[in-house]
Amino acid sequence: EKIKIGITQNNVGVDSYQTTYEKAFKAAAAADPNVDVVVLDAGGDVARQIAQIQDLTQQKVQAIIIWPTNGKAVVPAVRKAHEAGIPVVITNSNIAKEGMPYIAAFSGPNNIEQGKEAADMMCKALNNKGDIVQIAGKPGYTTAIEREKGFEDELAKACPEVKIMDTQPGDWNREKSQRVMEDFLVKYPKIDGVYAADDNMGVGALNAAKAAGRAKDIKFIGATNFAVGYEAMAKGEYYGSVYQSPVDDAENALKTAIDVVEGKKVPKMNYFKTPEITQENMKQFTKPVF
Amino acid sequence: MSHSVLKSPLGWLAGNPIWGFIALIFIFFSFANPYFFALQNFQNILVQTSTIGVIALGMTLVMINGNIDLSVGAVVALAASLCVDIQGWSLFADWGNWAILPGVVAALLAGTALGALNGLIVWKTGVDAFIVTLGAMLGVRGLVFVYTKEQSFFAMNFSFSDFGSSSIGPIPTLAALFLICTAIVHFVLSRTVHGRNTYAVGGNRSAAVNAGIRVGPHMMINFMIVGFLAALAGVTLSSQMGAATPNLGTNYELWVITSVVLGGTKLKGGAGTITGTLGGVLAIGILRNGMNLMQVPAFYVLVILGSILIAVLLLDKQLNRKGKEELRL
Amino acid sequence: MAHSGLKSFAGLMARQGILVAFVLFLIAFSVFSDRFLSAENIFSVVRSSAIIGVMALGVTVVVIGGNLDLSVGSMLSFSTVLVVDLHDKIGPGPAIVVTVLATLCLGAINGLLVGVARLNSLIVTLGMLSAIQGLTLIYSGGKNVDIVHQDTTWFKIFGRGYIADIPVPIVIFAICAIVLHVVMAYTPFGRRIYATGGNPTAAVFSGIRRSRVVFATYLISALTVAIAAIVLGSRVMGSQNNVGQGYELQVLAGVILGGTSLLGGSGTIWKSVIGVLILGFIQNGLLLLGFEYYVQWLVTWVVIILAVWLDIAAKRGRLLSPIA
Amino acid sequence: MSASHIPQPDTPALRLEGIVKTFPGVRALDDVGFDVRAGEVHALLGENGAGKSTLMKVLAGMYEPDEGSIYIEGEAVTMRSPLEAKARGVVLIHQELSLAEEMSVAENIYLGELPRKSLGRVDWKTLHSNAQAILDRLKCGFDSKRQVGTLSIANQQMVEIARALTVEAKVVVFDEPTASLTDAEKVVLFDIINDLKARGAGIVYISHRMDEIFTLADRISVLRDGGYRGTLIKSETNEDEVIQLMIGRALDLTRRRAAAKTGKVALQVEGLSCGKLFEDVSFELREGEVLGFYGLVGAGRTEIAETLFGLRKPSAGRILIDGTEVEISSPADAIKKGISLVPESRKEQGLVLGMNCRDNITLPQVGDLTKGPFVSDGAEIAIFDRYYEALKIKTPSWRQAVGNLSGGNQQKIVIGKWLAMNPRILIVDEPTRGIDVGSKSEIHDLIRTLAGEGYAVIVISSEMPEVMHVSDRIVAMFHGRIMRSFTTEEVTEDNLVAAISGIETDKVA
Ligand SMILES: Nc1ncnc2c1ncn2[C@@H]1O[C@H](COP(=O)(O)OP(=O)(O)OP(=O)(O)O)[C@@H](O)[C@H]1O
Ligand SMILES: Nc1ncnc2c1ncn2[C@@H]1O[C@H](COP(=O)(O)OP(=O)(O)OP(=O)(O)O)[C@@H](O)[C@H]1O
Ligand SMILES: [Mg+2]
Ligand SMILES: [Mg+2]
Repeated sequence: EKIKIGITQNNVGVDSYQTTYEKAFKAAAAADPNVDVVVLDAGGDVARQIAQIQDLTQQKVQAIIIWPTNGKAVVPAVRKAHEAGIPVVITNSNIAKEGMPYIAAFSGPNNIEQGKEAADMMCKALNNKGDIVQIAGKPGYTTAIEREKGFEDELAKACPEVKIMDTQPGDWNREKSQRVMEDFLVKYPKIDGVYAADDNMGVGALNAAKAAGRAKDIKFIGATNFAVGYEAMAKGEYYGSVYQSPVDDAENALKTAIDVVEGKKVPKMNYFKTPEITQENMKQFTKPVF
Repeated sequence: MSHSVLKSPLGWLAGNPIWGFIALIFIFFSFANPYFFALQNFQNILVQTSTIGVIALGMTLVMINGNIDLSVGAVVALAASLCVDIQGWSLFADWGNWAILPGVVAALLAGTALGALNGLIVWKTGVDAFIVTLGAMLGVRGLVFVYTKEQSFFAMNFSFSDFGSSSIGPIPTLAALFLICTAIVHFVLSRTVHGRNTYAVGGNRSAAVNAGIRVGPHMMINFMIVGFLAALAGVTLSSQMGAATPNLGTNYELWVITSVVLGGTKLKGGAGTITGTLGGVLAIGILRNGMNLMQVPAFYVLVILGSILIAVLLLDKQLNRKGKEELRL
Repeated sequence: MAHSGLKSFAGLMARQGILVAFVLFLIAFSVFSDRFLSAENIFSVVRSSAIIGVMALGVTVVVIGGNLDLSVGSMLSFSTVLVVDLHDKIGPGPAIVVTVLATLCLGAINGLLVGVARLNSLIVTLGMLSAIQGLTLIYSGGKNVDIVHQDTTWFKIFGRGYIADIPVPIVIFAICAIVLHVVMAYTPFGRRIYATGGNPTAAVFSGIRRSRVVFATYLISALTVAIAAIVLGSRVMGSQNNVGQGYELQVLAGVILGGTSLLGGSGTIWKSVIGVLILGFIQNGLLLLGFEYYVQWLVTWVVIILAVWLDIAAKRGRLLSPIA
Repeated sequence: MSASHIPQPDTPALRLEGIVKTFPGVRALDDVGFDVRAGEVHALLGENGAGKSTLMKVLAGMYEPDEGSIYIEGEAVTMRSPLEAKARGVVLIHQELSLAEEMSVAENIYLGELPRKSLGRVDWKTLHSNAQAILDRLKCGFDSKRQVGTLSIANQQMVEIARALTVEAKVVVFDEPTASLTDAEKVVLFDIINDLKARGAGIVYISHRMDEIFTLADRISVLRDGGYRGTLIKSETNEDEVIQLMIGRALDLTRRRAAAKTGKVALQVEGLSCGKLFEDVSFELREGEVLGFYGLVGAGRTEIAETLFGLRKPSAGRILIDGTEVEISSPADAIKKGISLVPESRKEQGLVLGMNCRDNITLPQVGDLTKGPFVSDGAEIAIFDRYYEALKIKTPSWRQAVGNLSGGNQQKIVIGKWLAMNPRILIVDEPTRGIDVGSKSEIHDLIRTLAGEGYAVIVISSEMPEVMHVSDRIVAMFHGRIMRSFTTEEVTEDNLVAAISGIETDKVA
């Protein structure tokens, strides 16, 4: 008898990370002869995700993995799945703390922690002093909110003399971020650093600064290291990022879910490592495939 | 829509091809997937379509009027946020389950008020509804973000989300609510003076004006109805989720309009029925549910939905051709 | 005196309301931000408006012809992914050719369905929006695409180059606007588009081949998308599958601000340019003034309604609509 | 306004005083005033664009006058909306049809005042019985539950008229009600008008047809160029005097036209059918000849014209131009083969209302009026000017949107547009619908002149005097078939009526 596990993902195709995650997830499932998976995608829509959780319950899967489109909004749905006797594993970005009693485990990176790491890098890059701007993710999404919060809190604590002059959303979109940065460059004659909530947007900001001839004066720090970010780092144009492998993320989630179904003991918060990556230590990491 | 002329079943189907299409996909999914044909799945489909469905009822009125409302998705988000946030205010802390009430009332009032605002602008300025509500679609979403400060809300009181998943006998409460709304709006549209005037205003606005129908207030009422129903959808959606996010309802306007048009309502106005709209809503709901159950990859779902939309339109055109003698325009 | 001054102002509003609004708007913002009217900023705004602007030109043509095109956003995603992906595979020249052809094919599908099969354009292009989005994802497998040697390819001129100190995207935008303006205002073809949009039946009775005209408008719209995609791809040197998501509405907002009627048969290309620039400057101006980004949506709401209202109020000679 | 107001027995039902209404660039009404007594039919006459419809729209609350006052039964009133006008007992039957096509006949008749039951429900029973009663009074042969869009234009016009009978109207305005009615329906309409009159309503009757006016009216008021020119009493005047007042000169309507010199056969139609619309239609048309098509509305004449113009695909039969068989696949194709069609419905088929006058006139040939790749402004304006003068089109300039012209002037634009194509074969479908007497006789002259120049012309008309006046031969149609064809010598009113009613047949068409 095979174990049947369902997953509803956030928004496949919106960026390479999620696409690679899905591929890795399917590959990992195919490699295990004992599991059968139902792979769904919420397309970024909370309501659709909740419908999918209902559909998965309807199909009587043995565990549901959820990549929340929104950490708060899925809590009641998670509770219901929990009450229906189906264990829930949250992947990639965590749900709000009110939902914690209803989940079997969380598997993924720590986005708040990532924001902190980025803040620490920023302090170091600027020698604890300077004026920076922030390009956030798509408004209203948990990952965006958590990274922003982690970054801002840590920055205020670690190096209060680094000031965030402005924050605007880049919607996880390189072109949008490029436009935002162009406006920043006009508005602020002096920008010492840019924090972007992912490398895709970070490189967009870098593009804009290069076009304005100001890239040399600015430190760029991103998150979720993308191939473009890795390359820019190799060229010395990009200061650093946070390394996060979607393959680790996916495999970790599947393994956690299997363990839960098989009744093994799993830690509730099952973080995988997301180390800092900078120009100095990048040799230790393979170039991301996405 | 001559209500008196009896049509043969086949003639009826030609006028409402969407129900034929529903039968087709229903049979297809029943055979193609073991989980499809199950009472609980039908309940799921009804609950899942109820959100889009409730809005589509109001949208049918507005579209028969010859107008359109693109702001409904944003109104859903605003209503959901208000509803979930307000019931958590400390002011109502000792109201128990009654604390939900002020949230719901505020949400419905806000939706109706925004509908009234849209209607008033369309009426007084004479600017096309598409433009007015395109603006409102951006603006109301802005309001949502101003109000929520980008935060999601989540209902501490689980009886709110329990309501969302409760049932009345075999019928889920939300589905029942949707069906009741459908019956009411159907009654209004087909039996009441306001409903018949809705056709008149959409069919020939200047004729309606000349006949002394107060077209402005009339259109405003329909905008208020769709605003109210969009807010209601926001409330039910948030009770399904027990939460609200500022991004809720994105693109709903597109799905709502799509279902209404699939149901045979003319974009130009003057023609359309609630039964047709119900068909359009169900068709999309069944398709989505069926494809989910069959695990059609997300990328292909987009292509399939898009193609089906166009295919139904083509089918409708074929069925309603007047024959070879038609003018070649 | 004051009265006649007021009258002539009303007359000016009636004819060029949008232009007047635009100038007033620029003045208002420049009072609050000294950087607003700097050459640097103006270039920056126009350059970043160029992509939406070029598409707005094509959509204006479609709307004048009496139809809508909501598929331009996802078509932009498709074309950008295609041109960027092919750039490294077959070289920039062939990539551009293939992309233009492929985009024209998508436009042709729109054109066939709306022009020849006479299906409703709102729904057809809505369906295409979804289908093309899926197509893009299937093509790319959901991954971002990037150009590897960004600094050495000549492809970079479209988005990053300058001609006589003017950014190339602006030059491309201007050329497209002039060409389409001339086509619409001074050629028989343009006249036929206006006639078809104004009254399709009368157009057919006048010997105009309506199907061809509508078909052609969608080809034009697709062509502008392809041009926008090349600029975008070159500007970003990479693409995401959803890069154009939601652009259709911004494009449409620009077209509407320019006073083009959604009923078809009326509108002007150069006014759409102004419409798009207004949106660009709102976004930029509010950012310079330090507002939250969502305030920009609220302002856009008010501006769209006010601008269109004033436009039609001036035309009908009274502020409020006569509807009871 | 005063509460103590007591209606005087001899106060007019309606009095208009010093009405002024201007549109941008046009003074449509300039100090117009006259009165209409209760129980009188008051005809309102004037050239196209004289301001008749505008005046009536002011009366019905659709336009706000710049100056002037309106008195109903001696009481000064302001009409701010159609609703208010209706409440004061003023009913206007529009020149242009104004119906909701998807709705039933009954709902259209009672539009805006559907009978109610509890819960805001429509009282269908009352609605249909009342509506049916009105339809019966109008001798309409269709059911009140019928969808309006499925009715013929003539029957739709009857629905429009039926609306006037729903209220006890004090003033009823008919704006060219007979433009698309058949003779039989006209008789019914006149009965109704006389009935209304007997009940004490004041009637304003606008028409361009002298015979109707002289049958119906008690008094006749004339407008010219937006100004009031005087009121004549029917019994004390005659057509010549009225026309003199209306157009400022005399008009010879009895003039006999020169006999046609016909040339070779330009168009030959053999056994043409299009489904059930018309069947087995054969005729030939020579150069220099005017062929009239007469028949009841719905007889299928328009459909024949549309088929010849490439708008319908024939199901059988052949069309020959200059002796060679042709297939006409589209209007563009027809135009290439030298055919022009002045269509039946100017608003739907003839004009792009939002476009200016010049662009409308040159639309079919804009592709040829080029200098290099661009449209030549000069060539276009030259064409506009030619027809502006030839047809005496009344417009402030060529820049005016066609939609702002009066009905008759719109029709002239359509005619000009097709004359400008210099066609070999010219088909005109109801060419003078809504055209004033002066222009009408000019258009008739024009048709004759064109024939004299060697054009082959088909005139479709529902007006017997018109067909008889301009045609060399007349084809009578009934139910999609040609019943008989007449030469000018043979034709009389009686045998023509007999033929189009299907009584008299003659297969040798
Ligand atoms: N909305 C409008 N805008 C501008 N001009 C108008 C408008 N309506 C009417 N006119 C002008 O007012 C004048 C009077 O028009 P009106 O329709 O009253 O003529 P009419 O006497 O009814 O003519 P017809 O016999 O052709 O129906 C015309 O010159 C017309 O062009
Ligand atoms: N009694 C009827 N019922 C339904 N449709 C009708 C009826 N009479 C006419 N029609 C249709 O209405 C349209 C316009 O009608 P209209 O009265 O002008 O007839 P027509 O065929 O043009 O007449 P004619 O050939 O005599 O000019 C035509 O398409 C005709 O087929
Ligand atoms: Mg008139
Ligand atoms: Mg006819």
